Amino acid sequence: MTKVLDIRNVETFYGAIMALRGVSLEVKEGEIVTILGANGAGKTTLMKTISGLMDPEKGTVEFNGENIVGKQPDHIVRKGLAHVPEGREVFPYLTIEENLKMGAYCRGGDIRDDIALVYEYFPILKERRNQSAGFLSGGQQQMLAIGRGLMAKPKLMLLDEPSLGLSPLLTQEIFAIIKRLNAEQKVTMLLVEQNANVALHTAHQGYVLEMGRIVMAGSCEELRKSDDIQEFYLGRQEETQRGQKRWKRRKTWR
Amino acid sequence: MELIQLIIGGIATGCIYGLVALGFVLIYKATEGVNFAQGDMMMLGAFVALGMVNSEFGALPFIPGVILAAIIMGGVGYGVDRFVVRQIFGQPHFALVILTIAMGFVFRFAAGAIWGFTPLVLETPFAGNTLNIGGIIIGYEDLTTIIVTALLTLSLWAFFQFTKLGLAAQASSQNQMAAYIVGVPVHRVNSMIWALSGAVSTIAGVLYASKGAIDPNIGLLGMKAFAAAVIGGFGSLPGALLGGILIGVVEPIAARYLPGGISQMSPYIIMLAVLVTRPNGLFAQIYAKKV
Amino acid sequence: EDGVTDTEVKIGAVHDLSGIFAPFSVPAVKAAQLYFDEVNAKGGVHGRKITYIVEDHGYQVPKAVQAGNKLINRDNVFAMLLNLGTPMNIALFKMMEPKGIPNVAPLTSARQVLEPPAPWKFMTGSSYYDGVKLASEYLAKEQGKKTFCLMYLPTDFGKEIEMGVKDGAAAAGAAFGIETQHKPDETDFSGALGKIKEAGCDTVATALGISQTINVIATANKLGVDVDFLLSSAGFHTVVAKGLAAQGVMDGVWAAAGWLDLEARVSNPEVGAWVKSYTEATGEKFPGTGSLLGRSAAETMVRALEAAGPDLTRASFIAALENLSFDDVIMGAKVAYSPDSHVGAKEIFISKVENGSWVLVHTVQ
Amino acid sequence: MKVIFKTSYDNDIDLHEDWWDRGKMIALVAVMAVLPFFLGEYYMAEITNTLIWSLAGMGLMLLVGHTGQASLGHAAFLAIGAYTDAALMNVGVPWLVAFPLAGIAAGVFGAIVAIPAVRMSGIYLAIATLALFVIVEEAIIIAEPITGGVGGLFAPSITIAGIDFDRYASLNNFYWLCLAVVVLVTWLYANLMRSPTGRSFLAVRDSEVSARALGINITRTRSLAFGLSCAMTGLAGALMGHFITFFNYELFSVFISINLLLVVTIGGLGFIQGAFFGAILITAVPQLIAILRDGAMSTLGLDLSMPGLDTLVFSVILIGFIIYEPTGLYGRWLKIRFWLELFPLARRDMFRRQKTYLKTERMK
Amino acid sequence: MSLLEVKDLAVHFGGVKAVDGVSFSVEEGEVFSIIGPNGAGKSTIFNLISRFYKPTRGTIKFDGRDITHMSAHEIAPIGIARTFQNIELFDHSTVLDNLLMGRHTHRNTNWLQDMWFLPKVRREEREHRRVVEEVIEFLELEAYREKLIAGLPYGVRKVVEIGRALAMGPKMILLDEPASGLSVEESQEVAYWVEDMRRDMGLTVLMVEHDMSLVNQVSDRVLAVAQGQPLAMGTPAEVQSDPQVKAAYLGTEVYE
Ligand SMILES: Nc1ncnc2c1ncn2[C@@H]1O[C@H](COP(=O)(O)OP(=O)(O)OP(=O)(O)O)[C@@H](O)[C@H]1O
Ligand SMILES: Nc1ncnc2c1ncn2[C@@H]1O[C@H](COP(=O)(O)OP(=O)(O)OP(=O)(O)O)[C@@H](O)[C@H]1O
Ligand SMILES: CC(C)C[C@H](N)C(=O)O
Ligand SMILES: [Mg+2]
Ligand SMILES: [Mg+2]
Repeated sequence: MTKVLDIRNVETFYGAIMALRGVSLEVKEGEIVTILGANGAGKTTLMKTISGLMDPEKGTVEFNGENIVGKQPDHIVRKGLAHVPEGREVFPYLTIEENLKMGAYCRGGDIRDDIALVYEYFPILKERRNQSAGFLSGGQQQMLAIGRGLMAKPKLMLLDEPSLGLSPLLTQEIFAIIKRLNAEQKVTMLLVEQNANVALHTAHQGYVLEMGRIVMAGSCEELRKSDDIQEFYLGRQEETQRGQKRWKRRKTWR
Repeated sequence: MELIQLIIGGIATGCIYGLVALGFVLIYKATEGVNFAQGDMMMLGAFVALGMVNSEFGALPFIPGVILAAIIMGGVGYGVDRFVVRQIFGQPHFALVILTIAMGFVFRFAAGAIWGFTPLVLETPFAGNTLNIGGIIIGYEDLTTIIVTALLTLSLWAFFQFTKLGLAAQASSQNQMAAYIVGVPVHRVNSMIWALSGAVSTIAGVLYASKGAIDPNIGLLGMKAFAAAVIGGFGSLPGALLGGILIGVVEPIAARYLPGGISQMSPYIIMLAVLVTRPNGLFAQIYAKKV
Repeated sequence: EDGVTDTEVKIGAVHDLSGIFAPFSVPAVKAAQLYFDEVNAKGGVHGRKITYIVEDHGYQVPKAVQAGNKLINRDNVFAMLLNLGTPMNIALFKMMEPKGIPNVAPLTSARQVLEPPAPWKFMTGSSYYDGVKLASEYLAKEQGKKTFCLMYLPTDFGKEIEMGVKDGAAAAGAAFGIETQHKPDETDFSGALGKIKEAGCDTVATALGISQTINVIATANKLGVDVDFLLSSAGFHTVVAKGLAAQGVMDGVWAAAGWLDLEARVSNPEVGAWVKSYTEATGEKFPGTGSLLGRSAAETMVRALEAAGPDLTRASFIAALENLSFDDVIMGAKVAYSPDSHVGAKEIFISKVENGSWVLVHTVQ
Repeated sequence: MKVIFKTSYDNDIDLHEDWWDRGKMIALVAVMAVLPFFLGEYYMAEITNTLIWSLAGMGLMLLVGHTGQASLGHAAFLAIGAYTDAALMNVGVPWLVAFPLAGIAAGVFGAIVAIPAVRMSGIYLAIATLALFVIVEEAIIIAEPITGGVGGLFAPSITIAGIDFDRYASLNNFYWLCLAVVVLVTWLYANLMRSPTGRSFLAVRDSEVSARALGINITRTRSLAFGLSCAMTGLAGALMGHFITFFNYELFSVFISINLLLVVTIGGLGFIQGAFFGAILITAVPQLIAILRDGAMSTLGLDLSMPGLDTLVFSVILIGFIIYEPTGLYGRWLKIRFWLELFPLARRDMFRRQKTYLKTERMK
Repeated sequence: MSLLEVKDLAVHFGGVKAVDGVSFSVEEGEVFSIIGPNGAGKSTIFNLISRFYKPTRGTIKFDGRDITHMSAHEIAPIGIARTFQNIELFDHSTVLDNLLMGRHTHRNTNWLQDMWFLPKVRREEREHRRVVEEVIEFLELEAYREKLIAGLPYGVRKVVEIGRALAMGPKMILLDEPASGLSVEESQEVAYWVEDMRRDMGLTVLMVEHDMSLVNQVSDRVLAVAQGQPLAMGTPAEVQSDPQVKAAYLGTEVYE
């Protein structure tokens, strides 16, 4: 399998704050790779660095063999990458349909079928197709953001917390869609998810990002078995009564 | 009768305000920034056109001269965005206000240095010709102004409504990050809109020049055009035109029928009245945030 | 004395080089500077080169005060020449008064710059007031005009002209109709013209910007408002005649000024040479009001410095200026100061537009 | 790098974190106070002017920088201050009474105007205040008996307890007077910003939705900010009147409003200090350019007397500043200070700007 | 008498019936959760209670008072605090200042007193600060006290929002998806906090949440809504076993 994405030693700053401290990871074609990590670990920063929304200070990001560091995001997107960002980021004054059309901005040709497909996934969007996206509920906007990402028909999809604010039912559906796209259309996925349980069941490979560094990597099966993962990401409870003593076990990799 | 005459003249003047206002709105629609040098771009456009057309300068025929001027000003607009405005991409909008105020000074200096400060008269084919329709006298330049403005507003409106680029421009203004990640080359789209705005201000400048003489200070008109855009609800193309016409019509009517001091203030009073009743202008797309 | 050495004399000025009155200031400064350059090239005045320090205030009073502060307290200029703007001039007076810095040929319209009279206050030309007053008298008496109206900007310049027309009309027994106020950024005058038509005026004095003046007259012509226009020296500009011709207005426009239109006089070798050197140096098409005033003021300054002798002090300079009298060829007018009169040129020329040119019709002393 | 051990909440509540900071501020004021003993008339006049502009700048800063309301009409409030002060003094009211009244008059007028204006925001408010400015300008011309109309009026000179504070006759006294006013107003302003009132201003600026959820009455808060801002500007106007001594309506042009806007933005929106930085920039840099130009001419023989070149250079400098530091001089100053504090540890690229993106501000 | 009584509440936006006849009441000291599919109208119910939206019909009573027609800024003083689903913080202020802004309803000084910073102002400031520090300690925000919101990760911001609402010292707190975007570990903490709010602070909690384990853990009663209409109400277990709720909202958990 060829590497779609090959990240080497990336360091990204917010002014003086170092958010990524030398991250390396790779995504092979046809894989679903997930990145786990606590709050503020730098997952969003990593995604933005890949899609060119932020410039790393050091390191290389190779997408299909081309080093894309320093390229404008639109250039990278045109190469076949779609980024579904954290916090939805829809176009509030455009209608839902226009938002979806914007998703296919880089792609010529007939997009009607694809819009129909998105509507099939998320029927509520069809109902509201001519309404401004700004009025949608949080979860509906999330559906729209994902739908917009799908419209690009990308080779590689970056999904930053796709289940944020979605109902349990929809979360299941989203992950089913992700799996289906991966299986049927060979879309490679890089997935950041707080719902580690689902993520680790959906993805093939996983990385754990903490404080801007990769602290653990492996296949999802391996990761699921790790104690640390179980404790901190899967919410395995020591047998305590509800509301009783809450002590924390220290993470072993620090 | 006289009233109709006044209204028609007012509409023509208002169309010029409207045209300059269109320049404001274009840039606002694509970036949500306000270009305080819009009036000065109109001034520069008028001078460039004069440089093309007038016998002592370029001596080109009128229409090709104006088209060439519009193209040159498009280039100026593009350059301004490419080399200056882009440097502050993503920064708060206030930065652009200051940047463009300063740029206005630069434009005025440039015009003064190239064409001098003595007023100059653009040689137009319509100067002095009038049309008499049942006692109502319409200058050719007024007629041209009205027609050109209507066509321009319509086509710009269609551009934003129906073209992919127009949609992309609006998207960029609403969320630059999202626009980038769907593949809109936001930088380039912005530059293109600035270029368009430069061309539109040239047309406005030419039509303005056809009514009198021009000097580097005519950019002052930008303030009124700004008011026009605001009345219409910044960001609405038809609104800008309507706002311009409203001011344009109120002015002469007030000057005709109201005592001195008041007629001076009338456009501003009307504007305040509009804003007090509709704080976001007539057609603004502003909603309360959904939380 | 301040600003004077054996090799140099410093003259200061505050100007609007970037604001709404730049069309006056810039040509004036250029013309004055050119003249000084010429004089300096010939060795200066009594061996002193003239340094003309010009500060920009952009027609903002606070900046003018700063500029004056620099010129007076830092550069220690000997005199001020061509300060532009009434409020700017007056705001600087208090700073100039203790040192008695001569204020020569201020570029303003208001007679306020001579008030209260002081030895160091001078003014070039007859004021707008005198010009317009005499011209309205002439129009009433000789051209049979009966009712005067006025379109003006509410500035000191406008007020000056307002007084001029009213007094002139009254003196000649003509009536004064109505006046309409305007703004510098106004572009549609059809309403005001309607009012004027209704008032039955046959002559309209204007105190507006140059573009506005052209616009008003052209609009009147277009709408068939049959009136004559009387412009002050601020509107007495070759471009006005040309611009009006382009709009099809060939007559019915009068102007009162302290000088003659250049166009007709370029045949005069001295005038021709100046026009040529000015247009070459500046790239402008033709010298305008500002350049004329600048050139004339510079000449006045140089002549006064010369007359003051090698031992230059403010007292000797003022004495020399008070006795200065010469024919200003470029203006086509006589300039004469005296201890009683700190106003230089007193002649008024009344000209008329004829087919795109100004033609002199009358001279009043 | 300085480490502060905070031992009580007062460390945060006080204006200065510790005595070192407080000492620096006291030293600054002390140096300002003794300046007249060292500097000549030219510099004293310039510094006085800068102080007055800082005061006016603070007025606009409260509005634009701290409550997020734009104004293109603040020259109107300068005018109201200047005319009220001069008119009251002309009928014999002593300066000590006339001056605060000038501030109050401008403030009350501002607060009244604010009632309809608070529903507007951004450019809409900017243009509405511009309209207001035009109306005030017209009113000045019409109210000739009070304002001298087009002709203008002279500001009477100030005497307090027999001591002369005239701008020309005793410039140093006038300077000290301005300094005292500016120090007092700055202190009051700083107090306001560390109190609940100041926080409610910031709340309204940053998120109206949250502000309402926190129980902040947006209309009241904005009107209050408007009124206070106008009052400060009015005080500055009164001083400006005395400084310039003669004025008519043309002093208060829209360009003055624009200059004030430059002061607050270039200085640094949202920082009181920004008003001072901005005022220094707007008053000193043009002078500096002029002086350098003269210097270049006399020493290098360069002729830079092209009309308008000074203003061009100033504009280009403005453009440079904005590009270099879009968030204002004070922001840059903070960075420089931080860098110095860290000194050997600081990285050069520490303040490299990361790409930033804007979102629509049409949703409030 | 219940603390909050909502009767037949409805709001329509054009053709969209966002909320359409919802009634429920919340007892003092109760944790009451609202669940439902996306777009069911949960946030809208919150917006109606905090008076951001005007109801088309229905009444809202809080503490015996009819608040249906109050202004939005009058809601906080009577003791209702809320958080926002999409995070609405003051981005250019520090965490500390954000929390202090939460104290607005407890200020007793006016701007004139503030301007001169009278001793009373200082006393009050100390008191506000003390309360805020308690909140900081409770939510373990010490590390972020002086940080600007703009530079904080999503998860921390969510917590600051809760903190700001707590700083208001309310009787009832409305939490709109407090745990969305939080990791399992962090949502567990939210669960503890909610319990403490109820137990130690005596607060009434009204919560919207999609994380069912959190809902189960803390709620006394749950209301399920769909398309603006109530679907089921009862204990967490009851509601979750409701077939309609299952079909519209829960689906089938497939993992573990
Ligand atoms: N605009 C910013 N300015 C300064 N620092 C920032 C900024 N945005 C993020 N950071 C810092 O960068 C680090 C990484 O943030 P990032 O948003 O990538 O985290 P994350 O892993 O996505 O967290 P979450 O799960 O909460 O979304 C954080 O520690 C945060 O403090
Ligand atoms: N201001 C508004 N204008 C128009 N429609 C609105 C408005 N506010 C809400 N809606 C509509 O009302 C419905 C309910 O929205 P609401 O935000 O309450 O959903 P929700 O239950 O909170 O969903 P989620 O779980 O996704 O946050 C949505 O369909 C939304 O589009
Ligand atoms: C014609 C202009 C030079 C007159 C100007 N209005 C002034 O105040 O002096
Ligand atoms: Mg994140
Ligand atoms: Mg919601």
